[in-house]
Amino acid sequence: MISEIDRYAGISSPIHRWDPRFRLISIFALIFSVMLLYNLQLVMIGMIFAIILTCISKIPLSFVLSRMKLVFIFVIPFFIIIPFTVIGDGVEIASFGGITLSYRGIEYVKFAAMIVLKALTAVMLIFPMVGTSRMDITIKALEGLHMPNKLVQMFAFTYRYIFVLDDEFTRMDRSLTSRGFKRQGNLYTLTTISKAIAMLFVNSYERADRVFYAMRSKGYSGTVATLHEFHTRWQDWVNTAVVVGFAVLLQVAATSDTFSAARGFL
Amino acid sequence: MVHISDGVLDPWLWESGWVIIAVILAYTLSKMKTDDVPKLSVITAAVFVASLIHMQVGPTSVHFILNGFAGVMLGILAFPCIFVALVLQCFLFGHGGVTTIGINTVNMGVPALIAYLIFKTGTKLDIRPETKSKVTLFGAIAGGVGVVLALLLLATELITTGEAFYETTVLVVTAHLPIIAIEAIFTGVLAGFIATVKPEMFGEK
Amino acid sequence: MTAKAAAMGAGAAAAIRVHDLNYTYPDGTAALEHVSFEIEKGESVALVGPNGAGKSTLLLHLNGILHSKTSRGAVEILGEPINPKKVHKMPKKIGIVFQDPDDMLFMPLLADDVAFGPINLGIEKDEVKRQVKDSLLRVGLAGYETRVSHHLSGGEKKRAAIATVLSMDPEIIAMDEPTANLDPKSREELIEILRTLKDEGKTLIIITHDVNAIPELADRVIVLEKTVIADGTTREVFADSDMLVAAGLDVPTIMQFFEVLQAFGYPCDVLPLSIDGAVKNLTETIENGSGHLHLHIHKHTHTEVGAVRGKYQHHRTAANCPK
Amino acid sequence: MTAKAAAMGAGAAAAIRVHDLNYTYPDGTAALEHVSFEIEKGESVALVGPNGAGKSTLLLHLNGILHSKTSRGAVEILGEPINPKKVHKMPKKIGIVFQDPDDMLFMPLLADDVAFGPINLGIEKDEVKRQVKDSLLRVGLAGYETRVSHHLSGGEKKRAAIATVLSMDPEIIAMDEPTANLDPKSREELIEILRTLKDEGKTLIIITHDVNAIPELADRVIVLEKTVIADGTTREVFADSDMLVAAGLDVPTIMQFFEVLQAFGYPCDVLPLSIDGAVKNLTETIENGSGHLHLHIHKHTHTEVGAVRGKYQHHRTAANCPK
Ligand SMILES: Nc1ncnc2c1ncn2[C@@H]1O[C@H](COP(=O)(O)OP(=O)(O)OP(=O)(O)O)[C@@H](O)[C@H]1O
Ligand SMILES: Nc1ncnc2c1ncn2[C@@H]1O[C@H](COP(=O)(O)OP(=O)(O)OP(=O)(O)O)[C@@H](O)[C@H]1O
Ligand SMILES: [Mg+2]
Ligand SMILES: [Mg+2]
Repeated sequence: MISEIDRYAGISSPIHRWDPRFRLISIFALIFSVMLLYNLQLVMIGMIFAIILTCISKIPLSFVLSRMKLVFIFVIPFFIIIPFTVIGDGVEIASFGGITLSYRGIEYVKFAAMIVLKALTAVMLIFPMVGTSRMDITIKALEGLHMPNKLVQMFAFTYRYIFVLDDEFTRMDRSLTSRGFKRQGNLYTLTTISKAIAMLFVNSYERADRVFYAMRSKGYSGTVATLHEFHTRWQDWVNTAVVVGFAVLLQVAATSDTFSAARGFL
Repeated sequence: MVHISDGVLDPWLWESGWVIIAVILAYTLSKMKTDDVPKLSVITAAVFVASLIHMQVGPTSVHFILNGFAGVMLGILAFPCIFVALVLQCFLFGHGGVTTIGINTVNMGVPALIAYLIFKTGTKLDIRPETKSKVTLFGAIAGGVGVVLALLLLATELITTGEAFYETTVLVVTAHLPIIAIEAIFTGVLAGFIATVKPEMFGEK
Repeated sequence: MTAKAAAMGAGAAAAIRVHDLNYTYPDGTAALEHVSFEIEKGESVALVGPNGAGKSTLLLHLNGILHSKTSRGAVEILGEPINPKKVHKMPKKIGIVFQDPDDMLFMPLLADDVAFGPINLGIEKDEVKRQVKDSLLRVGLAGYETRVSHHLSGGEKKRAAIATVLSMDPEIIAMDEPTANLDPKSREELIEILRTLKDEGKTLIIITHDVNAIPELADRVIVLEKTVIADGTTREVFADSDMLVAAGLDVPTIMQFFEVLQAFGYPCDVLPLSIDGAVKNLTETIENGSGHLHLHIHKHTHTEVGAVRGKYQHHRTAANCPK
Repeated sequence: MTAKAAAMGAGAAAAIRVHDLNYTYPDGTAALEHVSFEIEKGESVALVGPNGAGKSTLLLHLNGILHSKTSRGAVEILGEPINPKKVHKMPKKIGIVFQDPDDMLFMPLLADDVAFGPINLGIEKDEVKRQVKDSLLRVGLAGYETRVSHHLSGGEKKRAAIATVLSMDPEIIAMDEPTANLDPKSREELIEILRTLKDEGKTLIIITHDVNAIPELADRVIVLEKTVIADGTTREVFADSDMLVAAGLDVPTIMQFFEVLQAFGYPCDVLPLSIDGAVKNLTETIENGSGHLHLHIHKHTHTEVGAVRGKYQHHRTAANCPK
């Protein structure tokens, strides 16, 4: 059930070889930079850069697109609704039950397009950011970036037990099905599933105890360290300079007059 | 969970989201005992897994939000739990957004905390129904309130961003109305179940 | 391949007919390949195989919970091909007891767990109550209706899990490692419950690693290792110890010991499988030997014993084993 | 009470000394009552008892994870009373392998799990790496460093869990049902691993329901049912079959069978516990009988066989059992 973003962590590409700590920070900065933009052309440039990064990472496009499909469903309503529904004057097209459809013109189409493009860019950049090394390495990189140790531990353990508990729920769900249960849109289904989830919580609470005992008996006293070591090479700095440089450039461009900010329309 | 994607909100909103969550996380992490870490992680994993479970309601498929429940179970520690779950959801599925993790955590966590307070106060009240029904009742209220408040926060943020989102907001909120009821029933059943089977789960923090 | 499908009548509808079943998990693990077998009504079959052989995977195909494009039509239950859309209609025909009872018990009270299946089948309330009571009685948990399932002991949970399936009164019952993790007494009690079911004429499929329990429970053994590598009566399958050992399996202790006895001159063609079988075998052998039986050490006894013992010492041949 | 604490030297520090240990879970379940025993260095002890006897609970007391006011000073490891505040210092002395390997493999990578203990003990990195490699090799998982735990099979997980404890090189190793759910081959490989540890002089405590494995693994058996109801050498404890059966336990199959053989006139005082023991016993008996051995049916053979068999049929006497 849990699809793994790090399915293609094993292949080799310049992005894969990039020190995960630098990679996380750089692409994170890039995402921030694009999200701060309010100019359609610049957002498109950002998007193109994201596509290039994804291509360099050699993660199959089909995999990326299958994920983006989901996001598309989330943000596409903005694209459809905004150009038509903004209150105020415009060409009224239709109205039902208090909601007036009025066409406000091309500027709003552009604005909506910008929102959708930004969201897609962010999602696309997640692939080169965390899809190019195994999740456990990514979590270790968070530690390398001096995220508090408790939080890093929470990421590591949570990530591990997601799979265990997911299996547990899958088995429970199968046992329900094999006893004639069928999910429907009614109260019985809701309470039954609620009870199954409640059982999952009770079981995981008890498992939490056992895991803690196991950790204690292996000498756990609050912090976790691993053997993994990150090695920084000059190439990492170059990659970082390119990506962060691009992120800064976008911001510089945004302040110049050439790219007018679209925010004024709101 | 109710997510806001990247690129929708006004930057100052999601920027302040990060600031608020950084402060709260720093506080809760300092309050949190190291012994709590494994326990909290496994429960976070359970919250994560439970929030992936879909239920068909009418034409749409909804999933549980669980912030009210996380609050009831964890109190203030629901913040790191929600934060970790949201980051993993974003990384693993691309749900929500990257820049909006902060504000999304606030949107879930603040209602969770209030749900916790309601539940705590409610179950202490000396009213007639026996313990289990009382726990179920206030569990349901906490679950419902968790979603209502999360929606309110979300709506406020969208509308603050711009009037262009007014209709979208109405739509999002309307679409989530049935979820309030679903989540209330769900949290009520969960709380009642735990009160019967493992009451000590409410005992700690 | 000692497979033997001869004993099966091709005419009447078999309880279970699996024909060329293949299954690959989404992550690419090929769990089942060309699995075919038939089980008649009333048979009681042990399904054995090493860890990861695909036994549990096969079980989930028997009522359509797991299915894939290639599995369409590959499984027939009581003469009808499985329709994966109608899994929830299957429990009347086949009930599955999962390995971990915690996966099956998810209600606060045991009675609710046992009533879950019948309620889904749309049976009316009074009848459900009767069946709950009856099922609990049959697994030796009479009066446990209002106990909290979660607080039962390991052995009680196993029995409760069986009760949740019995309450739907399925014609076929399939179980995944029913005796695992039980103490000897609970294990024997469970074996007794299964034997009662067998005597009542239910068709049973029992997955197990507990070879010493098989002779008491099953008339037939199917050995699975991705595909069916042996299928025959319990005696036939256990007779082929080379195949079993190659598949990482074992024969019952008593049978191994009688092979040793043969080296000491014990005359027997058919090795007994259980202590009770051994008693019968001993009695017959002695009676045929006019009241006496001689064991002795001859020239080859020790080499033979060595050979027999060596056969079952997996670790001596295991490549990845220390030392 | 067939307890036997005689064999123990009172002078040198015992590996484990438990004296009047009591434990009640917060919900009121009394799990342990007046438990006392001592285990010498280098001993290998099987801890048996029915489901819910408190075996796992006892294990958790051995390094101080579970403790209560009444347990203060009740457990001494290598001569020192346990300090519950210093549980994280214990792994050098005693390593515990939990029953469910998923509870022990909590890190994303197998190598991290195996390195977890040594790193906590403050061992330096190169040495840790060496120990990780070495421990994986010893359990037959060489080269598995970068595998992800949730993709391992059940048997591999069990072995990995043992490796995570071996890497800390504790003097005492305690394991909770190491052979449960394994196929016969993996079970034998695991038994071999445990035997190697035993030969290396480690002190072992093994909780198990698998009575047939005990003769191969343990010199001594402690029977627990809330309190210690028997304690002695493997042979002594198994000799008291009435006590074992009353506690819901069993003796090894071979031993049961030799009791049957006695009814057929087999002369032996000391019943063998395993097939290998049986071979030795047979050889000796035949050699003492000048190369021959007679078995026969006498007047009482069948009544005796009936009595012997009846002894082990728990279900016939179990009150809450069907039929
Ligand atoms: N959900 C899953 N996803 C991917 N592979 C799986 C999944 N479940 C099982 N497998 C793999 O499929 C194969 C068959 O697994 P299965 O659980 O059917 O074995 P089994 O015979 O029941 O083993 P055991 O005796 O250990 O219970 C194994 O290699 C296993 O690792
Ligand atoms: N966390 C807990 N809270 C309350 N009671 C418990 C808890 N854990 C175990 N018990 C109870 O304590 C008793 C001893 O349990 P324990 O797990 O030690 O038994 P065991 O001998 O290991 O059994 P098994 O062979 O089934 O593993 C049982 O009655 C059990 O129900
Ligand atoms: Mg299985
Ligand atoms: Mg136990």
